[in-house]
Amino acid sequence: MEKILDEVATKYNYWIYIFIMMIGFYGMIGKNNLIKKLAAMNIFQTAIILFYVSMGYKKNATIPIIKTTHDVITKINPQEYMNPLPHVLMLTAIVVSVSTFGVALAIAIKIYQHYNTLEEDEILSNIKEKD
Amino acid sequence: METLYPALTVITPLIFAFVVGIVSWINKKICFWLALLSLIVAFISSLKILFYITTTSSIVQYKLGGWPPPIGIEYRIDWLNGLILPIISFVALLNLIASKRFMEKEFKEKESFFYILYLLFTTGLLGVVITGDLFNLYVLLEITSLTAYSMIAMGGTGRSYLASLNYLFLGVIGASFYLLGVGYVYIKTGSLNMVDVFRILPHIYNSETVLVGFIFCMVGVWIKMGLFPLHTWLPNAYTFSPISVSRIIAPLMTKVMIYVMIRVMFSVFGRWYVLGRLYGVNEFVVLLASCAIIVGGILALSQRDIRKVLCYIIVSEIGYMVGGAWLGNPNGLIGAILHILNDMLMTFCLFLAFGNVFYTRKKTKIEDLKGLFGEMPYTSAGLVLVGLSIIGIPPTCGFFSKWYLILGALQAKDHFFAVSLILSSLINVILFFRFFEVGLFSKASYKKEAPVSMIVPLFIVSLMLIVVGICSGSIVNKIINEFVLVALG
Amino acid sequence: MIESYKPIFVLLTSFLAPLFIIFSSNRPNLRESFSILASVLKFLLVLNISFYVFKGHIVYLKLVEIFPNVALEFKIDEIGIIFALVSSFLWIFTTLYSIGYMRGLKEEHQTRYFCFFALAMFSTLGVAFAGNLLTLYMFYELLSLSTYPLVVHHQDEKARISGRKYLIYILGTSIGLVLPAMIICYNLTGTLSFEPSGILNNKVSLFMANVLLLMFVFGFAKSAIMPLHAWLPAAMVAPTPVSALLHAVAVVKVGVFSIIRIFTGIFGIKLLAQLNSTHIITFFAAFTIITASLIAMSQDELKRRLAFSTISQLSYIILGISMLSPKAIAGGILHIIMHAFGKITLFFCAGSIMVGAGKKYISEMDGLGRYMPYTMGLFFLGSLSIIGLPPMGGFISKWYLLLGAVKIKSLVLMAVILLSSFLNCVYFLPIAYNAFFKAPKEDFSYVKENYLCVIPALIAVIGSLVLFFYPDPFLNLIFEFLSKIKG
Amino acid sequence: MKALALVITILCGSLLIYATVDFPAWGDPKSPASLHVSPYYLIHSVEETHVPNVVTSVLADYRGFDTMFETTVIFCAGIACFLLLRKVKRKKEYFIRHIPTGVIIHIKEPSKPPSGISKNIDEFEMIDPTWVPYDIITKTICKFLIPFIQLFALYVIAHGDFSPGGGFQGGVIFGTTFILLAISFNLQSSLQKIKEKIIGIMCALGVLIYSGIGALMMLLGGHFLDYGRLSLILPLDPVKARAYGMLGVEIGVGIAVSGVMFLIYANLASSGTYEEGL
Repeated sequence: MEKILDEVATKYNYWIYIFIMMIGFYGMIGKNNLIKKLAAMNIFQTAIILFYVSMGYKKNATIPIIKTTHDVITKINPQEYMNPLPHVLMLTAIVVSVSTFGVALAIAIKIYQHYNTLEEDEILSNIKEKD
Repeated sequence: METLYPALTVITPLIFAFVVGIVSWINKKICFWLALLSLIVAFISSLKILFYITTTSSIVQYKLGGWPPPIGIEYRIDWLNGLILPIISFVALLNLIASKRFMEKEFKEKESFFYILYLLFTTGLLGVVITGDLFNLYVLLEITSLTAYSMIAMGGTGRSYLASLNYLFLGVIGASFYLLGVGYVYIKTGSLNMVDVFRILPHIYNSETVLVGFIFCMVGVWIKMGLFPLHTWLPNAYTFSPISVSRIIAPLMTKVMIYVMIRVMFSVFGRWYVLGRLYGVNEFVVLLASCAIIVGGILALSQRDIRKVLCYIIVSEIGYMVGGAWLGNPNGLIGAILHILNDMLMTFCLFLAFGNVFYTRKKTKIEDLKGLFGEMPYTSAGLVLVGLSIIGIPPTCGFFSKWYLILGALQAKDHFFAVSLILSSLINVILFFRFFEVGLFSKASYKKEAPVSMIVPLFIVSLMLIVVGICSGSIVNKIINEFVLVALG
Repeated sequence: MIESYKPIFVLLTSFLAPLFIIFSSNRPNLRESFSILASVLKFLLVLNISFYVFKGHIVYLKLVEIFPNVALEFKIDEIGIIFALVSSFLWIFTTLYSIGYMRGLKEEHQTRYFCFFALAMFSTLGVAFAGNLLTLYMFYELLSLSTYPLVVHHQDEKARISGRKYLIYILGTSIGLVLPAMIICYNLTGTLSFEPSGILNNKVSLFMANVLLLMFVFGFAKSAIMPLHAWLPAAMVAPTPVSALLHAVAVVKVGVFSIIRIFTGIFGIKLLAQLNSTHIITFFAAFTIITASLIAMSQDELKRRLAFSTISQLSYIILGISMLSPKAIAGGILHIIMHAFGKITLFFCAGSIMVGAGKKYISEMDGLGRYMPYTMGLFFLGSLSIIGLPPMGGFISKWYLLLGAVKIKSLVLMAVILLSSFLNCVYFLPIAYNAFFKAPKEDFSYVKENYLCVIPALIAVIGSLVLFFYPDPFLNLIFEFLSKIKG
Repeated sequence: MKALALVITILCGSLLIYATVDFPAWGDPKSPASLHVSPYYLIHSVEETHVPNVVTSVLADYRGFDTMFETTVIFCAGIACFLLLRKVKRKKEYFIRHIPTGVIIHIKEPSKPPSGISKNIDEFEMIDPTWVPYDIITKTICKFLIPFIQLFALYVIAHGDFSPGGGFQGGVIFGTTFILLAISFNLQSSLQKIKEKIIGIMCALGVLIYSGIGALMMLLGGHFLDYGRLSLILPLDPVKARAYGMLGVEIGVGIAVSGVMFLIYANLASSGTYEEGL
């Protein structure tokens, strides 16, 4: 029992990220409305960002900006600073997800202009009629 | 190697994309020439790298920012990506010339801006192939995908937007899965450099995290390449895109993803992991690949639109390469790698030939090929040649990779894969001779060949099909074998 | 072994010929002279090479290595040169005849026709020269593809269906059976070159060898062994010179030649003797001989009758090899030559009748002999050769086949050969008889013989006669070859 | 379909949860991720690059190549939105509003566009068909705020070496000022202040600055993006040169991002017509 509790205490935020991500994932493949899908996509990508950021977290550590006093560097203990690498990676991932979102919205606008709806099944039946 | 070529290969199209980005607001005329110039430079420098690798038989490394790996990002070019880089830049270059008229017609005043996307797409592919860093690969993958989504959407019809958005959703899932996989590897190793990860991983082969990381990387890549049954985005995306776009995306995108798969399998996780720790999984994947081959072939037979036929041929060809790579023996891997090369050329040639047809006839159904052979003799000659290559008739290149694949399948005792390869050849016979029959058995009404700027690239590529086929012995010996020796010991 | 680039020149003559033909497509005379020039040049070059072989050398050339131990290579040994000599010699006359035929009937697309004609010859000689199975396979496939446009030359509905049949049978079997068999073979032995004692010996289980043998024999469907024969009668829609080329010179002979190569170069006599499937093949061959002859009797269209006759005669060759006794094998190989000369005569005559009288059906040819005496006379001599009666070459090969059957003490096979010869008489001789001795059903006074069509047939008959009296050079070559594979 | 989606989701989720068995505890400073490469950055950042903000130094220097492509992704998105949505169409009709009275003049199919109006002389302004009256308070306050926001954006860009911030953040903040202008006034007046062409060039220029600096290092004999080489042309030691190199690329990023932000906004909001957004 204690072991399980311990497990929960040390891993819970990884589980939370998985939960959030699966919400997004379900939305992306299960929803019918394209905008809902897009929103789900954003949730999905954000969850991954959460995962990376929690990877970089260290207990009792501060943000990775080295404390310098008058340009004199004292001995640096890496354990006092959070892992900067996941943050850097996630800056990139955020940008990627924003860009993808932008392009997706642009395409969605175009789809709406063409079919006057954003419900996928309606669009598909529209296409079938035309064939 | 202390030369500029590795950087030049990727950086030139990139910088020129930005230059075109500025120039297209000022002078639209010279954009095409700028794009052409940059791709020529990329092609030459990638050839130089290949030449260097084969003559000195050493791996080329390039430290970006001057930081040694794993601190910084490195370019690492061995025999595998050294082989693929020139082909990518070659296809991109040739397509730029061949599709110039299409671009004028399809994009009108936006043509000059389109070159930006085109160059960035090429940069992305080259970058994916050249890099030695797992995360850098992801970023470049996203550049490639983002440009691909938007280029596909530029088809301008409702269906192309829908296809593009579908592709985007699946592409995002695929890329995110890959990113997740990389994250899982990173959390256990603390490194993103491929060589470094390859060095660390054997100590933690039993970790569940690494296993799931591997699975997610693979599934992500499979979605991106369109392996059956994850191929659903592919046919629509390639069918409804502008022809100048599908001509470059179809030959390169899926094949580059297969490169990524092979790279991740053998240069990151290593053969002990993929074939040892995951023993039995490979049989399942090969089964999947065999299904891809057969289902792709059958679906191709049932289509009436030529573009869809081509797309399903691609789905089937993906099965070849995935299966070959997962057979886990040298011959299978050689076959898969050789087929990457061959299939890039074959698909490109196929799209070039049919592009010419669509350009002059503006129709895409199979019955619209009537009288093709009399009307467009050069185009149809190219078409016949590429058809034979896809069927696998020697001395065209398709035969030789198929040979290695079947040999590998026999050595792995995977008879189903071997049978499906043969079956696919037979299906392709039917498929292509259906085209040829329609083209041959109706009298030509008038003679109208595609413009020279489209014929010459087709001619060059069809020639390449034969040249590569005849030289495949030395390609395998000098280049692919070296990689396979490293990868499979 | 002599290493020489001459095989390349031989192949290049007919590979480059299409270029010249295309460039001169607007000037028929120039175009045709290129065709003839190429064929003559080629024959002379082959003749040149044959001197080495007659002296007991083997001409050898290795181009590029494609797979480990397998290169694109040419090795011209005794039977290779025999096949090359026969086909390149007959090609000259087929070309001459084609010119007469195509012009006589004013066919369309003559440029394309001559191009692919040359390409077909290129592939045929490639097969003859091939030094290993891969090279052979490559040229085999090229031949299938380059003859396709010839088969469907008329581009009508009938041609489309026949073309389809042709492709399905030929490509389907070669890709579906030969290719996997070849890869299995390579996988087991690591080589594909033709060795006198075979390469599979001691390297495969008997079961596997049995399966492989059947795959190879049925895979090379150009040999038209039943049940894979249906493409051959269908392909008769092609212009007659093409049929002649297909039947006598190139396609079908390539099929049986490939099978001979498989038997002698890949399996080796020793291994074959242990295999049960050899008997299966013997059975299929015997069955084909009889059945095809029976079917031929019921055919009224002359070309179709000839086609079934070809099917039957080809199986003689397969029968001969599968009997595995030296005499029978010699008879089989010799039959390639004899049948080529005999059958090409018959096709030339059929074409001549087509050009001169416009008749396709045997029943319409009664009394035609008086108006086309040369054609019909030559037809008679040709059929004698096919039946196997002296003084025609066909007699020699059948004689050796019979000797082989006697050697293995197989009464059944002897009966088969004799019965089939009898059947040949039954379906061939009445044609000539009726033509000369029956009264014509209609007025044939418009009929005129085209000498461009008759002369090639005459030469073929003379060739056949010469071969009867003087078969020794070929026989010597064959027995030299046999002594190698036995040892 | 939905049931299938649920099954796939649950499978995927359970696979991921299964993998966490092997995870290091959350926040564990001894996890492999924190021990292999990242300590190097923390320890050596200041001495090698003279930048105390390690995220910046990793972002712009150690892994600066990634960041260049990250900026390229943004650029790419901007161009993609522009290409997909922008409709270049000659206007058929014009609406002109007399500001003091609020009277709107509608000109249908003029032979040429009304001249002089576009310069926004005191009393008249050109408006879109979908124009709605805007609030004077919002307008004034935004006008007042924008310079400060822009100043702050510049600060964030320039000070990225020492505190949280950098090119992306600064660029986004800068880009929002254009958007704020477009929201509080309208898209057209915003575009009159800063032309589409300028924005388009800004996008490309920003990334070009980044990659150009990288390429410059190649010309100076170094590797791509090896800022240390700047010391050959600037009076700096190689370590400080790295900090300046980073500043340079951050400025490039800032320019590109602010341009793209507005380009995307303008195209998405008006679906490419550049008439009254939202």
